Amino acid sequence: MIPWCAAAAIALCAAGLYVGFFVAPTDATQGESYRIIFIHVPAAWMSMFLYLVLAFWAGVGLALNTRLSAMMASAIAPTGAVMTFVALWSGALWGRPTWGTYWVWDARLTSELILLFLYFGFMALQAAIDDPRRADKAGAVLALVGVVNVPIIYFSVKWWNTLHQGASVSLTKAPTMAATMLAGMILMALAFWMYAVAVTLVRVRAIILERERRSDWIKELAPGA
Amino acid sequence: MVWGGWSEFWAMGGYGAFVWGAYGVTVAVLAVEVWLVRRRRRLARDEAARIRRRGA
Amino acid sequence: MIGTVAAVVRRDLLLAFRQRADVANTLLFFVVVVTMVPLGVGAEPNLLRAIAPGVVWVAALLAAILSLNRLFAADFADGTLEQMLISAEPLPLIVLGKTAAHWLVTGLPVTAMSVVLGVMFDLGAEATATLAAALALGTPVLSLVGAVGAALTLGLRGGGVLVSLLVLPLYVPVLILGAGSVEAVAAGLGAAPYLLLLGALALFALVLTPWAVSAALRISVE
Amino acid sequence: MIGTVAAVVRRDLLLAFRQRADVANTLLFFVVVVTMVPLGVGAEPNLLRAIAPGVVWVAALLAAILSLNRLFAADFADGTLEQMLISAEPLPLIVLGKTAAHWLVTGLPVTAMSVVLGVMFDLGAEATATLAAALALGTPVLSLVGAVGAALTLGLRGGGVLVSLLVLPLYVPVLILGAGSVEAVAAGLGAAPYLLLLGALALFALVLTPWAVSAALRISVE
Amino acid sequence: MLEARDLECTRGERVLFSALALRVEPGTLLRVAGPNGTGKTSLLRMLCGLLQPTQGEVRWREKPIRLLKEEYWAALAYVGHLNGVKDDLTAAENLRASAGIAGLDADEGTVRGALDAVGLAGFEDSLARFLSQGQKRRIALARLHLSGAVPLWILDEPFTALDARGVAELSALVARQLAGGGIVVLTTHQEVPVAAVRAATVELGREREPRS
Amino acid sequence: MLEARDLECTRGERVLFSALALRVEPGTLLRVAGPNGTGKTSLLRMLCGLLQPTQGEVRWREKPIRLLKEEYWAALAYVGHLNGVKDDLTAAENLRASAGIAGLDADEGTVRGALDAVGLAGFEDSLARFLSQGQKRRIALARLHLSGAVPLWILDEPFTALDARGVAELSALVARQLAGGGIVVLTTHQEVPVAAVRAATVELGREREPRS
Amino acid sequence: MKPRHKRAALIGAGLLLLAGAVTLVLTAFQQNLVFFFTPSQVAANEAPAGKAFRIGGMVESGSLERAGDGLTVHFRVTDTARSVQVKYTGILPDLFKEGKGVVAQGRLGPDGVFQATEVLAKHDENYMPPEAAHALEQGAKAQKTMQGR
Ligand code: HEM
Ligand SMILES: Nc1ncnc2c1ncn2[C@@H]1O[C@H](COP(=O)(O)OP(=O)(O)OP(=O)(O)O)[C@@H](O)[C@H]1O
Ligand SMILES: Nc1ncnc2c1ncn2[C@@H]1O[C@H](COP(=O)(O)OP(=O)(O)OP(=O)(O)O)[C@@H](O)[C@H]1O
Ligand SMILES: [Mg+2]
Ligand SMILES: [Mg+2]
Repeated sequence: MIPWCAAAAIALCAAGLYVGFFVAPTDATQGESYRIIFIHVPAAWMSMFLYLVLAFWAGVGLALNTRLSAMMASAIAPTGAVMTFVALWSGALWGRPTWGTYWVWDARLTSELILLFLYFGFMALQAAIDDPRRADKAGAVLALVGVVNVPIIYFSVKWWNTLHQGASVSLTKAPTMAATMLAGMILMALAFWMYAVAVTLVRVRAIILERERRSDWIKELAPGA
Repeated sequence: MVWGGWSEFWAMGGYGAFVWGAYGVTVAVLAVEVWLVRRRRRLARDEAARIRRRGA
Repeated sequence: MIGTVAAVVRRDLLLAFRQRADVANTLLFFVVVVTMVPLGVGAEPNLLRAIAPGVVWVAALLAAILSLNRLFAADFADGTLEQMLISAEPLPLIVLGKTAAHWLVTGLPVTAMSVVLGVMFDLGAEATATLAAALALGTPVLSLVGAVGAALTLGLRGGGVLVSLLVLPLYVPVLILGAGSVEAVAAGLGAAPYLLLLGALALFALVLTPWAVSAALRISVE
Repeated sequence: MIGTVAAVVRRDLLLAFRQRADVANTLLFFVVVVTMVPLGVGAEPNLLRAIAPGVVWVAALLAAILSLNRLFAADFADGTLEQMLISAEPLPLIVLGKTAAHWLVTGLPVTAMSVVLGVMFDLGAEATATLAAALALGTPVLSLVGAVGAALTLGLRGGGVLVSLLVLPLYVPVLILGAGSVEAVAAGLGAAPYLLLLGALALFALVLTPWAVSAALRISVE
Repeated sequence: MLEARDLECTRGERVLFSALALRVEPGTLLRVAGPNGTGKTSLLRMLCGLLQPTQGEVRWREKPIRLLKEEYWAALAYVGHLNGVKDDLTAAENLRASAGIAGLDADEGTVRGALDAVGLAGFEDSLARFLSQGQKRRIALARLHLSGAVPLWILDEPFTALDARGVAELSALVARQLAGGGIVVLTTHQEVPVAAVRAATVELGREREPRS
Repeated sequence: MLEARDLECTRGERVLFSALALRVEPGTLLRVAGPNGTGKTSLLRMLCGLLQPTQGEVRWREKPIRLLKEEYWAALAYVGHLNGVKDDLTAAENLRASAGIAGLDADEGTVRGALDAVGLAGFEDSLARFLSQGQKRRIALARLHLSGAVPLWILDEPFTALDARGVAELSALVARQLAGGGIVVLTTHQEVPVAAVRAATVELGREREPRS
Repeated sequence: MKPRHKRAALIGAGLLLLAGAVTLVLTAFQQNLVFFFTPSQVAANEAPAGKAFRIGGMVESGSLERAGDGLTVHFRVTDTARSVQVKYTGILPDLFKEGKGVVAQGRLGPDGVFQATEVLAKHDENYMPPEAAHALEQGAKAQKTMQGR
């Protein structure tokens, strides 16, 4: 499964970049700077989506006391943080040419920054606890508390009039975006998704090996892993 | 084809620094993550194998 | 049930009063921060008036964060916390009691003090009242959310920093709304939406955090 | 003798490193103060430049005061302090070691951080260097004088506040000299007299306070 | 009736004990014995529901305590290693606070009576800071006098720091609790000086050696 | 030779004891006995020079310890109620730190040897936080193994929290110290399991009743 | 009360409070809680007087004038209903164009001119190639207002 996802990520990424740079036209107002969209939006989407997945696994782990789901949660966090960082970084670099500033304290930007801190907090908390069982549970509580932030990020552009633009793509109305631009964006989003799955799975295997090295079944698994 | 040539491509209509700055850092960050995660898996696997050898 | 909350609040207040440190320290912290600011910035009234709400809010945040490690640490160290975990009363209630006591010795003095500060900085009656109201609604959120962080990091090595790292991002909305409300009034607008949102935050926190804290405590005390 | 000081410093640093809190807390404290100030006050560069030195010195003072109760309290509570009092080595030396460790985890990070802050707030090279130099000379005084307060109030009920009350008046000269030095540079005058006075204060404190602390500890532990 | 099934305890990476089963009927004294660091305290904390077993479960009157929660804790009094005594409160205030936390209501008379019973008459209004080690321990033990009707007592080294008379008094108290149909689980490194009709011992750490 | 003359101890407003005199020759075990709260710990702390007597003085080799100070303390090892063990240091680090504070220098081998001697082999690098009560106590007692040549030991309830083997080992250690011409002063509520050639007992709080 | 009933009571009380919280949030969103003010709000005196605030809208077509120093610009910000005169000295963002979104920070002078200290361009959610944009330009632009909510 991991090789497949990795291959898919690479292929989709190549296709997305091709469409993004060589097929999609220049934007009428932003010129070429809009091409940052092909990483900004996928990364922003993944940053929120991964947090939801993380919280889901954490909640399952807390409720059912299944170790594997807790490990999934821990495995997702670094990738989520990376995605959040990429969204912030690309957004800031995009904001300079379009808005005229790298950063403002508007609702969308602030809440995304908070998301990054939540990821960091989750990882720092787990790293600080020696006992893995306690680390899992404590992290889960934090992850669940932080979930409130995700809808705030998503709806912030609706609730407040922000500097950040509203949604170009939504389920309820037609995208306000040229088809080739949209295609590039979707391809890149799929690529980022595949990337996240691949990296997370590799990481979760590593975590399993680290945690369960003493139990018997892992010993059979180890050489072939 | 939307580009008149490579230099135009790299210039990105004058926004080269921003576009390539964003892409470059993204690629770098993802590459570092991949490297870290693979290293972690390798270390974990070696450790598990060592324990297995010692235990067996 | 109410009796339990009351008993816990009474106990914690008694302790705080005995150690006195807690209450007075928060106030002193304020006085220090606030009297030092004119020293550093220069005493231009307009400038001071402009930064006063921000300074007060930052100080409130710092006070809350810095007192968080005291919230459960002592009870953890001397075994009282274990007794709370095996109480016949619901743990969230006990947690609520402890958080209420924490607010009474940090948030309340800050709120009360803010009135004095508002007058000192010549904010005007309405802005001062808004500042106090915003603090009255916002500081409970600081205590409640902070309790989650404190419970999660209880007994951990990096405790102090971790708490800040966990709790600060969650404090940012309170800070923005709180400082925003005063600015809105100073700008001649109504503070109502800010205060409403702060109130909503407070209610949310009041309902949700005690459960989170309880779960975190059970995990941390294992 | 030097061995004892070194052993005590090493132990306290190890503890600080284990708890990590201590070192990182001070740094985080700065990051918090600094990021919160623009959040609360508004991010106008000129305004921020004007208040930067004040903010740094206030933060240094607060960091020192807030960490004072940690200086002897833990050792008192778990019995280590008793062992120090009956050591075959002179107590002032041990005290010096503990104070040095305290400075290393509070004063030194503050000093180092001030350089970064100076750059961030665009103070200019000379003012930044002066700020750092003043902090390097002033923060040891804060630790040494603070230790006297901490030792006197050890185990007392009102500890926290008392310490601040005892210590703050003694801190004021340091604050005035320290802030004065940066202002002198900003005004185009030399900072030398300020720095020389700060240095003199530091030497006085270095010689006199360890004895005072030792005496205070013996009384407090009875 | 307290019951444990197939209990396993893992601390860090070490398994302290596993497949431990026990069953304590009303009126029985259970002593948990074993050298230092073999998991006695850990077992007691599991029985209290403070520590989750990595395997197995603890049952009270045929129901898992994991589900009973407050209902179980209402039937339990636990005195741990740590006294749970605040230096800055007086003996009486300490006891009253403990009662409040436990959800008992204790009036002035009950509190004074309990302190009297553990030999702290005259010290009710001294700050715990100014009491000796043994006197602090007595404040913790006074909780047992408050919770008269509680059927299950779990005591971790209750005799620590007590003088000979204190030990005798506590023994008598335990014997009374047993006679009344209660259950007492305790650890102690000394010989248990309790005349119990029904007693049992769990021995931990028989074959185990510390592993690095 | 340790000597106390006309000692009086006042705590708060209560006189705990007065006109207490004692004289301990080399090779003697002195047990301080008495019920809880009668001043045993206070007496030991006076003998250490941690507490100033309100009357009288303590003398070591015919000189008042008030004047000897560091010279006296170099001849003294004290293990109090409190272990002086830091939760955030490992066992070995704790012991090394104690040595540093006491002004002894302990190399790696000595430290490991001392921990081994108190039965903590294998736990040298565990954080004290993760050790059991008895194991923490053993770290405190390991200090006695470091200070080999120290003639005077003052131990406040050293047997607390130790298991049977721990008690036996400590007793043997105390006996060795006595045999080597050392002096040991200790309190304990249990019977002292030390085979001492020369032993004495100070009984505190005979007639005293707690006064309010 | 049995523990189970207590738990139920607590949950009930919690739900009540949550409902209260939601009401408060909804009420808050009815009022205006803004990152910037529209020219209509400014005209209706809803914007702060004598204080710095942000104003948002579109740069009115044909209103842009550059002063002689090449840095100072005058333009009008409109939300189609009302408009406000703005003066700004400094570098404009690249996306600053007539007919496009803008957010300016500054304060309202006594003469009714908004003295901006910072001008940001606000982009809407439409992405399209220039040809398409051109085709749409005539009809759409007239109604297009700022993405206010
Ligand atoms: C640091 C600055 C920025 C941050 C933190 C940020 C954050 C985000 C987030 C979290 C999303 C996903 C939300 C959603 O799916 O509704 C998003 C979407 C988006 N952002 Fe940004 N952004 C930033 C700057 C920018 C800039 C400067 C632009 C362009 C002018 C931009 C354009 C977009 C677009 C087009 C979307 C996709 C909206 C959709 O179709 O749903 N962002 N941004
Ligand atoms: N919080 C913890 N985390 C990890 N390991 C722990 C923790 N607490 C105790 N341990 C380990 O568990 C073992 C058993 O501890 P426990 O306190 O249950 O022992 P005990 O039988 O009560 O010993 P004692 O007689 O000394 O009180 C110890 O060896 C200790 O190393
Ligand atoms: N710091 C203090 N201030 C005032 N009084 C104190 C202080 N410490 C102890 N006391 C009082 O002194 C008396 C003796 O205390 P001490 O600790 O010496 O008793 P002890 O004989 O060691 O008792 P135990 O067997 O319980 O350890 C106690 O009754 C206590 O009330
Ligand atoms: Mg134990
Ligand atoms: Mg004693």
